[in-house]
Amino acid sequence: MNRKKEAEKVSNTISNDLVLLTIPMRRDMELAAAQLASVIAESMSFYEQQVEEIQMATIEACINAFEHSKSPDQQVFTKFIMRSDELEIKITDQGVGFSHDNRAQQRNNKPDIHPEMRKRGWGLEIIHALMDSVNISSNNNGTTISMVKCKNETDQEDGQE
Amino acid sequence: MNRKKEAEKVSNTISNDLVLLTIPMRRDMELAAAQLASVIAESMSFYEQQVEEIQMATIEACINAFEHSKSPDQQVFTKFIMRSDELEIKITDQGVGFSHDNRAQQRNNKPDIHPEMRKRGWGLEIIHALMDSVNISSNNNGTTISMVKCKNETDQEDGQE
Amino acid sequence: MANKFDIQIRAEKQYAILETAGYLNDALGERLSKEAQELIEKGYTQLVINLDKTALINSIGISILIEIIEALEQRDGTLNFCGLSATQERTFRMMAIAKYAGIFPDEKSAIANF
Amino acid sequence: MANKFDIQIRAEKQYAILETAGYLNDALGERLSKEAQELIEKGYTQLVINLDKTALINSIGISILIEIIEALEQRDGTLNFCGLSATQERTFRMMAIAKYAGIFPDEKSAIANF
Ligand SMILES: Nc1ncnc2c1ncn2[C@@H]1O[C@H](COP(=O)(O)OP(=O)(O)O)[C@@H](O)[C@H]1O
Ligand SMILES: Nc1ncnc2c1ncn2[C@@H]1O[C@H](COP(=O)(O)OP(=O)(O)O)[C@@H](O)[C@H]1O
Repeated sequence: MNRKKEAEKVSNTISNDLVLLTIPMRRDMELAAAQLASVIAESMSFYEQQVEEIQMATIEACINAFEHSKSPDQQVFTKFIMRSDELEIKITDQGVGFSHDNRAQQRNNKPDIHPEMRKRGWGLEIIHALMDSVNISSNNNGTTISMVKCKNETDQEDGQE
Repeated sequence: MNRKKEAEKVSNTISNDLVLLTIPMRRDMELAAAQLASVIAESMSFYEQQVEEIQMATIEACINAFEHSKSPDQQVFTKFIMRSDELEIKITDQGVGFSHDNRAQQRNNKPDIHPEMRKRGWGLEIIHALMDSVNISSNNNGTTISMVKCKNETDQEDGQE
Repeated sequence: MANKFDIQIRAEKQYAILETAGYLNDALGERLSKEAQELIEKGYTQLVINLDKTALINSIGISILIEIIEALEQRDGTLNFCGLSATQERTFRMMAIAKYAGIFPDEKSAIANF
Repeated sequence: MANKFDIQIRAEKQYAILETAGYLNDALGERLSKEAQELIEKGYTQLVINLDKTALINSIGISILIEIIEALEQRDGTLNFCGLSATQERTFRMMAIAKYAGIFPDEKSAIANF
């Protein structure tokens, strides 16, 4: 009925279960994604601790895009997909991408005194630890990290408050 | 450089000053818009009270779209435009629209005992009161309410904490 | 957290306090109204609604607060609000709620001014 | 509010407490590091960092906390954390921070265990 308007916006294939966010790579904008993730997770009745885990993983995925993607459009696109039993968050940049081999070396940080307590290179590990399944697809057109948090993850139950 | 991906997403005319949000018309999703507005306003160093005013106006604009728009795609599109001295928030639905004349009658609410303390029909007035400038454009393709909050609104200064 | 909500009730001899937590929308408003109605039926005519832990509120939630004010008026009762943020108080005044209900900074003053 | 941040310092005779509020990112981390460095230069070797009012933290902020641990180690000092959320504590343990710094529920126990 209103094709022109639709063309200007996001296509109307979007369902009742989807939230889309576009943020600029700019100070504090990872908090925008994290706070949005928090409202969505709360509205799905995730436990408080799960909400915090989702927020922290979202922050790490966003700052990776900010820090490493070198994306020319300087934007991060986030898709929140609400399912009955899980929340999927897909965070995309249109940057240079990476593979396991070409990950950046530690930048000019102070040297690590205790190798096991290294200072950088934790972001992806944190995301893997806090979310239930993580999938990264990256090539020289950009990176998408897809992270899923399940509502009834069994090894979490004793950790709930 | 990556046209296919770009076509799937929002066009790359978007600048460093823009945040885009698409939410479904679904319980609590107005909070998603309001919390996002709050993070953005805080990152722009608005006062705490101004942040609250922005949140409340955002909620009212969203629930108007939820309640009244009858939008077939059941979505609300929000654009946050960050300027040095102000934040503009544009909230759009692709619903039936309205004009001053064809506003809905009070629905089946309990009758108002004190006419000055009527129960419904306050949303737009609240938005006008809390924001510095408000512009509504509405036709049968939908409604966009554009609301601007200035950082140095003079009649606010004594109200700050 | 913004959308976790709750109501605490403390009923004293002469008055009762209803304290909300979380977003005051239609859902929390309806629950609050039901609790207030039960207190009114038990004979309470002096109620305090403490919104200190309610950071966000919408106009549908406020419309239900007005219903509570009206219900109390029919029993010659009084509703006093406390714990409002500056923006909430401003909105309540705009909507003429301040004419038909009390607005006080805290529970102590809300109770002292029935 | 998530991105309002602040550091409170309480320096006692034997130890000092640094209490953060708000998002612990690079900016708040750098400020914290500067404050800790100043205390170390004044001779303090027992520091507590209280994260109770810091709901969110990122890995860049944590990397700066590790720098503070390392700086204290060079003076044979100790850093004890308190007020961590469950997720923060889990992350700190994963990053081996729990091996080189203390993690305690509150300031009292953090101070008692230098
Ligand atoms: N979105 C991204 N775009 C490009 N490279 C990335 C992206 N995310 C991660 N990387 C690469 O993976 C490496 C490891 O990331 P991470 O585990 O988060 O640690 P850190 O950010 O501290 O280096 C980064 O240093 C970078 O080389
Ligand atoms: N997005 C919208 N789409 C269609 N109609 C709208 C929209 N926003 C407002 N309206 C119309 O304007 C009227 C007044 O809105 P408002 O002042 O928010 O009060 P209320 O929502 O309580 O009716 C609504 O009843 C409706 O008829």
